[in-house]
Amino acid sequence: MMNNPDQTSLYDRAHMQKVLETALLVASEPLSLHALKSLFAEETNAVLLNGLLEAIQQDWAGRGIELVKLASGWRFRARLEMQPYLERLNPEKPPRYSRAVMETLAIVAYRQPVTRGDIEEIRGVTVSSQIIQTLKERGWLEVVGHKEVPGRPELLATTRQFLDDLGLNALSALPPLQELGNLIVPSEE
Amino acid sequence: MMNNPDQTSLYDRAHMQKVLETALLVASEPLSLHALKSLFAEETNAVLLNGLLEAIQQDWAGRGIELVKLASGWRFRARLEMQPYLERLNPEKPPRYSRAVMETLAIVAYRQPVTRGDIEEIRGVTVSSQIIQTLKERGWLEVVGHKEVPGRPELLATTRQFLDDLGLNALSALPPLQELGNLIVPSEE
Amino acid sequence: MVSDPTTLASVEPAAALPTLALVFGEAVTELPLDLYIPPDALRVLLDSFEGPLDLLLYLIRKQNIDILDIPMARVTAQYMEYVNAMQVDRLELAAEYLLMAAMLIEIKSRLLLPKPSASEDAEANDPRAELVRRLLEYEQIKLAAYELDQLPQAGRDFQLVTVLFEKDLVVRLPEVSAIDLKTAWLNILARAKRNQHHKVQPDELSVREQMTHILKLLQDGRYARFEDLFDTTRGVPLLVVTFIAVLELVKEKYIRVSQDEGFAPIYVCLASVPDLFQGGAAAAAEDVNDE
Repeated sequence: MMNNPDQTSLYDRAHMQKVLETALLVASEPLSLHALKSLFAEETNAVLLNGLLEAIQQDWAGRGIELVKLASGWRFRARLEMQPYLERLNPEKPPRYSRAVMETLAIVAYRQPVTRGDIEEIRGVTVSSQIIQTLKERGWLEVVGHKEVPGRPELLATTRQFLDDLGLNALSALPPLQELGNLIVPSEE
Repeated sequence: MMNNPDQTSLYDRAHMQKVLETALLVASEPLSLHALKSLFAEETNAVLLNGLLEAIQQDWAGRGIELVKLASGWRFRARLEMQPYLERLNPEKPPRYSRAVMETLAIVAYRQPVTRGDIEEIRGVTVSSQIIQTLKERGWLEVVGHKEVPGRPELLATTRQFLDDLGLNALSALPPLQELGNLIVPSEE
Repeated sequence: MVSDPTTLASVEPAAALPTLALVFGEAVTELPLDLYIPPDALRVLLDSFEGPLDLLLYLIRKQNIDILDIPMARVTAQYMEYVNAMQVDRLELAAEYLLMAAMLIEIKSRLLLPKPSASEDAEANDPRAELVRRLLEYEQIKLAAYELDQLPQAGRDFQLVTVLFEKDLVVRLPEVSAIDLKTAWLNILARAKRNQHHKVQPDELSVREQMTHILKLLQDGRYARFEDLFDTTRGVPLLVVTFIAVLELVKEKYIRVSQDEGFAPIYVCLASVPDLFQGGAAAAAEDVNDE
């Protein structure tokens, strides 16, 4: 009589959708269609389930979590844009760069443009390519040329992004070194 | 200008509600008002937060999960009536505790802080360390001190998690003890 | 007093409860109805008691005895029957049960002694009082344990919601402040101080900054007009600094400056860029040309 495409009544559909949503919210793993079917005593078909899952997806559009279909099944997860808020709940200790990275960065920032050799001379130790790579990938160091000496070493300098990320509007806004030098050097042994 | 009782605009309220809901759905522990406040960079007040939490509660009325206020804060949980469905997903039910365990738990819950000796005195039998251990491992009992008598026995009390896991928001919400005390013959020593 | 219904009222729920079933699912419904216990059933039965108080309470409740007026002789006899049966195969449990037996017998014998004082004090001096207090206290806890077990428990009766939050989707990068750089430099200086032969002297920053600026302008092998290197809108000091930077870059062989002839445009390019001007390049640039 009713022009409902499948035999499942609207009431049943709403109830099934509620059960599905609850199971997906509670589950700690993605739930396969097979697992979702097992929620119901009665036989259900995949078409109906998929329809209900899509309805749930639409229900959650614009909210903080979303229903996604992964290889192993369906699961709810927090949307990426919620991350900044959620991280405030459990603030993790922010990762830190090693001393080697920081010193390399400081040398490039204050003495640019420099070659890796310059950095090694100042630090007194070899600088691993990985340190330079880390800082390049961060977008803080870039190659601005090559020194015309044998081997043509890269000339490294800091980037605009480096200044932006540190909230500086120019290199001259870095803490002045002259006073620092004075603070340190006078302690002649 | 607007006759909004507080200064928070409707848009902000909707956004805050979304963030709160997401955090509560994602959290693996109940979230205190204090924790919930930390979600927002700006200062928020408890009245506003409580209002939003109530709005979320209403939003979820009639659905499969509910937002409840427990001893250590707010958390979402599946409604009891969803359990039969959810059990089909994970047919292994956690076992019920034995009478010995439940009686020990009841003594600590209603008479805390108590020593093991106190428990034995009421139950009239030795309390095995395993019973205490089981309850400690569940996170329901903890040592809150030592009684200053020979042997310095541990003083046991129930934890917040015990209340949380039983859906209670305070010890006073425990089922009241039967008033058997009235029947006790006055024993004048 | 004993038959006063109001006094008993509050015990009613306890008595009305299926006391025998208060064993959290253990099979106690098969308890024998009378005191005779078939030996096979005894093992099951004893397992279902939580101790002497529980057994005693069972005997009292089963026979609807008024707990405030326990017929000591009868109850003690019944209790002893159980304990005797128990001693056969449950020796490790026996001690607590035997202690209770001794207590029951003591109470019974004290009841037999002539009452020293008037009948008003009879209640207060009732040797059964302490036993009754313990029985009631135990029963109260037993009921509370039952009630507690009826409360919905997380994991057993309801599930908690924990939606995935993929923290690792966005890698958190270390944050660095300008002060951190200063500190790093300080470390270098401190170390250099220990190794005297290294002389670490911070340069005038703005010259270095201009050097980087010029190198960036010349990237991709561009030729730049010398005058384009100078930002004339920011004052004379910057012009001077830029000029020093150019000299410094030439000295350090980073760039080449060339001019075809007098008063022709001066061009600047990276030292690595092939020289387009055969001949008339500036001397400084010529010198550094390795090719």
